[in-house]
Amino acid sequence: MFLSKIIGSDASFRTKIVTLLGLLILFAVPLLANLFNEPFLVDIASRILIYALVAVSLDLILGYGGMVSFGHGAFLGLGAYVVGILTHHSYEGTAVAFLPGDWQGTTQAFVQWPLAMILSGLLALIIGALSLRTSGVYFIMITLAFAQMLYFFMISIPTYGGEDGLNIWERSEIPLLDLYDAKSFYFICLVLLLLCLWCCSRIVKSRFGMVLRGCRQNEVRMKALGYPVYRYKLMAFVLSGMIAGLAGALLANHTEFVGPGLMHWTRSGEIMIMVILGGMGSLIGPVLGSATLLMMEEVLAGLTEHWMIFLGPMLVLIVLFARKGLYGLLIGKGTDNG
Amino acid sequence: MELFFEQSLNGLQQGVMLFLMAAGLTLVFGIMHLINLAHGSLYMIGAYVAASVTQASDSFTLGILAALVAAGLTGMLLEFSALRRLYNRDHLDQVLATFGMILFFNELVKILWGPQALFLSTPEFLSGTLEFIPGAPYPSYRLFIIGAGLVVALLLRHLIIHTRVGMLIRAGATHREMVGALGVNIDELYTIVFGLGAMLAGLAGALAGPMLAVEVGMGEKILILTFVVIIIGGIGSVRGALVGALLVGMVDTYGRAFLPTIMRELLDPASADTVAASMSSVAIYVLMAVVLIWKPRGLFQAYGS
Amino acid sequence: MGDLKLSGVETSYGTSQVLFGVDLEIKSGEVVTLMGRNGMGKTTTVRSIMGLTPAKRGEISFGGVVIQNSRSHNIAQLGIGYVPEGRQVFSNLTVLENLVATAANHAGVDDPWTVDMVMDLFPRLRERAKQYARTLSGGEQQMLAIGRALMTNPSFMILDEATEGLAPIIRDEIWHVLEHNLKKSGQAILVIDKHPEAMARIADRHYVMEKGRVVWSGVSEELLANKDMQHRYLGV
Amino acid sequence: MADPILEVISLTKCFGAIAASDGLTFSVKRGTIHGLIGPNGAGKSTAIAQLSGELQSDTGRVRFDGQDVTRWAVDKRARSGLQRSYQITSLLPEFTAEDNVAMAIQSQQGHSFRFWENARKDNSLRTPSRKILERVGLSDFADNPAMDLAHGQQRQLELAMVLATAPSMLLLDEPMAGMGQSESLRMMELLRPLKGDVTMLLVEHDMDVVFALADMITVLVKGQVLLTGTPDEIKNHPEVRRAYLGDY
Amino acid sequence: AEPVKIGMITTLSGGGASLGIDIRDGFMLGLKMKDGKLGGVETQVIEVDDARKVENAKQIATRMIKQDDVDIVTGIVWSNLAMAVVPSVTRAGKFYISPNAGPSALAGKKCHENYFNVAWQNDNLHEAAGQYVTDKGLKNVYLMAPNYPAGKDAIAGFKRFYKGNVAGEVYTKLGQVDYAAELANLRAAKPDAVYFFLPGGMGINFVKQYSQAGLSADTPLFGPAFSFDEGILKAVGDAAIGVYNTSQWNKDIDNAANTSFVEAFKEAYGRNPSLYASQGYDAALLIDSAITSVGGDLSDDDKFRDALRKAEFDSVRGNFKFGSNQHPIQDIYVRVVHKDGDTVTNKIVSKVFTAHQDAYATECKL
Ligand SMILES: Nc1ncnc2c1ncn2[C@@H]1O[C@H](COP(=O)(O)OP(=O)(O)OP(=O)(O)O)[C@@H](O)[C@H]1O
Ligand SMILES: Nc1ncnc2c1ncn2[C@@H]1O[C@H](COP(=O)(O)OP(=O)(O)OP(=O)(O)O)[C@@H](O)[C@H]1O
Ligand SMILES: [Mg+2]
Ligand SMILES: [Mg+2]
Repeated sequence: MFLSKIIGSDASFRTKIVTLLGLLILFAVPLLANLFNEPFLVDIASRILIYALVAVSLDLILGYGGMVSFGHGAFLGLGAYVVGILTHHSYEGTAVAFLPGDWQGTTQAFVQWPLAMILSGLLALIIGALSLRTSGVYFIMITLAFAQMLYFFMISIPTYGGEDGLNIWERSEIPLLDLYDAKSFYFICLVLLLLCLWCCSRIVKSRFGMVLRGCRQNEVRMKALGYPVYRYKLMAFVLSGMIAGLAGALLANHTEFVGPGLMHWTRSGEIMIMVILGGMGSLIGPVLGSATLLMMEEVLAGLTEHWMIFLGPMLVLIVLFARKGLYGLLIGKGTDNG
Repeated sequence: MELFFEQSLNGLQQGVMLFLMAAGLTLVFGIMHLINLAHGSLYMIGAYVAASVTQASDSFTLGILAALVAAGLTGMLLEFSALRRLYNRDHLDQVLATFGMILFFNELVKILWGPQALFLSTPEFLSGTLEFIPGAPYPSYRLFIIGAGLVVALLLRHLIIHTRVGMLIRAGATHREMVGALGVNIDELYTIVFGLGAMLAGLAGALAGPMLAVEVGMGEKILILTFVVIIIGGIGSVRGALVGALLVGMVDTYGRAFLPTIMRELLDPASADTVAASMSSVAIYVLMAVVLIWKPRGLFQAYGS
Repeated sequence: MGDLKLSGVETSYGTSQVLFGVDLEIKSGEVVTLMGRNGMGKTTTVRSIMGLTPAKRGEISFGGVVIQNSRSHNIAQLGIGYVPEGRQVFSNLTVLENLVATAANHAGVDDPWTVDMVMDLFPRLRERAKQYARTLSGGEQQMLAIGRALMTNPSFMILDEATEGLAPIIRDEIWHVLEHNLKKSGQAILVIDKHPEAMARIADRHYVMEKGRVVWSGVSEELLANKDMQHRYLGV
Repeated sequence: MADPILEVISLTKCFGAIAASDGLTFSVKRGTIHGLIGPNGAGKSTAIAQLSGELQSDTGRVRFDGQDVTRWAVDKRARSGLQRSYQITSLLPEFTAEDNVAMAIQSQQGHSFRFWENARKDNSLRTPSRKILERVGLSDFADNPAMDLAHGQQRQLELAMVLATAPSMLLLDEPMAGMGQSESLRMMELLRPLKGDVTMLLVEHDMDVVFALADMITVLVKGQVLLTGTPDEIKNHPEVRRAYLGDY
Repeated sequence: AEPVKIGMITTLSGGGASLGIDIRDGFMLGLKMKDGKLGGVETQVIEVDDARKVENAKQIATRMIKQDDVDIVTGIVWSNLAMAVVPSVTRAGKFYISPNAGPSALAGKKCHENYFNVAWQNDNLHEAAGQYVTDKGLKNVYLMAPNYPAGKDAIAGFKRFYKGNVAGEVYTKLGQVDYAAELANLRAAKPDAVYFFLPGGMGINFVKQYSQAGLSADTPLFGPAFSFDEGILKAVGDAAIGVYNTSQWNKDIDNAANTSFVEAFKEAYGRNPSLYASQGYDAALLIDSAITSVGGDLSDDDKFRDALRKAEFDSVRGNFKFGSNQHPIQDIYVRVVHKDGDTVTNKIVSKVFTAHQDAYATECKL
């Protein structure tokens, strides 16, 4: 209460404070880890950032475009597989399968990561082009269907390990940087996340973003105004898929492993949960959501084997009492959709 | 040829089983506009209670009754304590809350019954087979399920189309507030409808018990399939749920039954097996995608739209 | 039979207050109108009476029972029938089902409305009895909404913009019904409408709202005579 | 000025056994206000939906501004200058009134694949939006979310949005429905000066409005054209009086 | 000496939790029998749930290595998790003792000097089944497994020792619940016997439905022990009676170590031990023996590794030693499910292999 007196109840002011505090914490993580002698903290934090990146990508289409993709794991997974497969071949010295020629993959991040983004974007283009014919719950389910198809495909093709997945024996290479160093890796994730947040926050305020948000509110009206709605939504879907692909590339490096589990619907569900938990249509919210969910898992799982019996009701309570997600709770108002 | 008949029967049976789940979900989802992921948990509760009670009392009938009561009560409790606050909220809030409930129930069941699967046997009089397709004895229990499912479908249809409660349920789908303003306690009605949906899930769980593993997480496996069914059928339509369920049952069964043979005609055996298996794994998802691309709102129009 | 009384009713949507102390009184058997320009709070007043948007302050009583904290089905059960703005018929029920789904005898009258009586009143509904309400034209939907409210046998009817979007000939028909059937059967009626002359013909007394307050009230002669008020508050 | 901007040629739409529009044929002259009236359920809204492209017609053709637009999608027709308003208010509920109008203006300024500049600070959108809101009398509510406006105000906003697209032809489905008399008057004052620049097809049950504004009126009954004529002809036509006007 | 730190990453929540719980309980029992001191050294077990997710497992492993500085990691149930975690553990110079998963890659090309498996190589039990079916003179066998690498390995392992004709080879969806379609096809193929590998709930479903379809009377069913474990038999009930399954352990194997293990387990947890529990228990004993052998001093990795290789402990399954790839060389039995009083349980029918080694050892360059 005292705090709110100082900073006032002005929502935009509180937004600034929260954002600043958040940034401060994010930059301080490696320091704190050193201070408390918990080097492992940096690894958890990196994973949080990576999931935050996917969650933000989902928020872009879910929170602003009203497209509830229940198959975002597909893009995450594909991005990860791109890194996994290229590294695999470069490590084994074999040619990339299903491709003409005998390119033996690479471990260069500047090839791997953009390729992960492009391929995920392409996948999003295909899935989006078909799925966007539907809307609402039907859209949720058709995206899920496509992701499941991909999941079962990856599980059954033996070339890349099937259900066993692929080990990544070498992390991606970036000149002058060592991705094996937890702190460098953390800062790469952080920079990419911040970059993505910045771009997305520009996008949602731009003309394109306004069209997207209009579509979420009343698509029929947007059509009648003359907007070829389908194209805008598809564009957003592809953008989102690309960001998710990038997150996948990072995740592959973080886990040093890729498997079809990334594409399973439960994973897509978790990403969605992060967005809703944090507060959709706010961009910052998904970051909070990712941090909260992963930390809760981390902390609760360390306390008891039956940790889910606490996590479950907590989620219910958050829904009931924090209407606009955690972000809304902090900011004291809803999303910035309006 | 008889193999084809037998497989068709299998498809029918699987479809009916799915319908039992889908009917409850489509009631709650299509009419109350509530996405209830915890529907699978109610199914699990039904199966667990049926297993325990059957074991303790040696009566499958008692087990089913207990499952109905347990699932119904749990459902009403959920509705009353939390879900009714979510009717006017975004679908996604409902997703998050009911996802939380899944976690809770899975863990609760594990604590109460242990992590290992439970045993539920077929009742004595249904444990044999019937050979009405010559050369292909068919489990009587599966026939029983087909019968039970069809009876439920008819009863449900009667309830929704011909009774006043059914009218009010449908009315609430479009103008919930108005039903209240005309003097009907819509909150109570919705609690009852939710309980009914929960009972259907419990029934499905109890009936599935003798055939399937009664284990933690059994609900989620069938939940997705159930959603596929009601999406294909068109949300909120009981008829759609039935048609969707049968379609999914048939496509899945035929895919698994005949794709390997067909693929072996086309490819070398080793890759034929893999390809056929992969194709039949995704058959229902392909079915759903095709249906939605062709008819973006499912096969049958929902009540509410 | 009961009198409806509102005193000092204040209502808000979220944080924005819309009603700032509304006082109304309607005796049983009276036909009263509520008029005013767009957005002045007429619908909100009615929603507060019905418990759909509960009043924050003030008192609403019906037949001596305080109802501002009751839930809307309880309010309706006291005998208030409601025809909402925008019709809101149950679109996936047939005409017949719309009529019977919520039917009741709330006022406990001796000869309650039956489907047949409603259909005698609106013969078009009889022709369309088996048709889904969503396929009805606007006018027929409006008749259905009125019939549906009658079937709850209220002692008090509220009609909010019951003639919006209707062809002139149908509008006349509905007013005719109000004037001749309902008034004669001794029902109290609160009508919200935008046609002062027509209202003056069918109603006894009139209230005019402006920015969430009642700013004028009087009988029909006074309404017709007061051109200045009509111009100020109704924009005629 | 006398050439038809819109020609409707035996347009038909059936819902099962109901023919909502049944061989509809009429044309609208450029720059005029053309009234479309008829009893409830005559097929007016259906006709509007067919003209705007939201409903696919079973048979028949629509020519707009010299082009056959029968097969065009909604957004394409809208961009070519054929705009509509809705009988049931249809807005972008979470946007402010000003945003709503700005979206309408933006739709006219070429494509919106512009990802970077802040659209809310774009004066080429904001200045005209403010002006239009002022014209319809919603200046005070410019920053209110559309969903918080009263019914009548939402109707005004609806019209503001359509005007903002600078259409060459407007399909107005009961623009005055739910408006009080003063608001109706104001709308009429808004629409009248547009005559000449903007052609309007006006569906409306408020006969004061129709007779005051329309140059020509087409009467629909059961999906078919009963007759087309000047307001005076319509007013006194016995069949129209019987089917529609009553004692008006 | 400094306490020994052991990281136990296993599945305690969600699907498949019962396996992880058994492994954990077996291991803890072993520890308890040594009074909480493996090899006489104070032992600390850090136990974390991986929820059967690769990433979680990986992250837990990283934390154990970086932060907790454990000496030994163990506990993983699933092959895909093991594939992801084991290399990073061994690369960090820690030891990994597998109490269950034994994927072929880790037994062959990717074997590592710090990786020991005390359970099996995944193919072992399937190979034994192939051998047993051949010995029995069954000439026309129908094969079934899920469509994923472990399923294909299983069928390949079976075929490695099976000499007859394959009546049909079917790969089903992972996590499938209903097998009516497959059963109808199976019946139509008229095989002499059926061999299936369907782990977890899939197996329960299959066996129940197999029996309901009236197939068990004419067509004998064979499977690996996974589907006929104590816990699962409880869920399957009478439907499983008469099924043959291959295993390297059973609670009636007659040796002192086993008897005391079974007794102690029942005493401690009030249920019969499972295969997985026995493996967890053996893992604890193996570690105990090695620490004893190096006198509680884990500072010299080479010495400790040599001590592990010797496997000088009394395995509950009797004969046990490590092959060149540090996977077990052990006896494999065939068991039959029968009814003992009121409980459905396994009893050993015969020994199929004596001192059997897996097929991948030759590929391992240790
Ligand atoms: N759901 C809502 N949320 C917030 N404000 C609302 C809401 N509904 C109405 N309002 C506001 O309340 C005020 C009164 O609205 P109300 O609907 O009661 O007016 P009315 O007199 O019925 O007008 P009309 O003649 O247009 O129907 C308006 O200013 C409107 O902006
Ligand atoms: N989807 C539909 N299915 C069946 N009938 C329909 C459908 N849509 C419209 N109709 C019918 O078509 C006819 C024309 O409807 P329309 O809405 O065009 O009437 P209208 O002239 O606009 O009436 P109003 O003045 O009441 O708005 C009506 O009888 C209506 O019931
Ligand atoms: Mg109103
Ligand atoms: Mg209309």
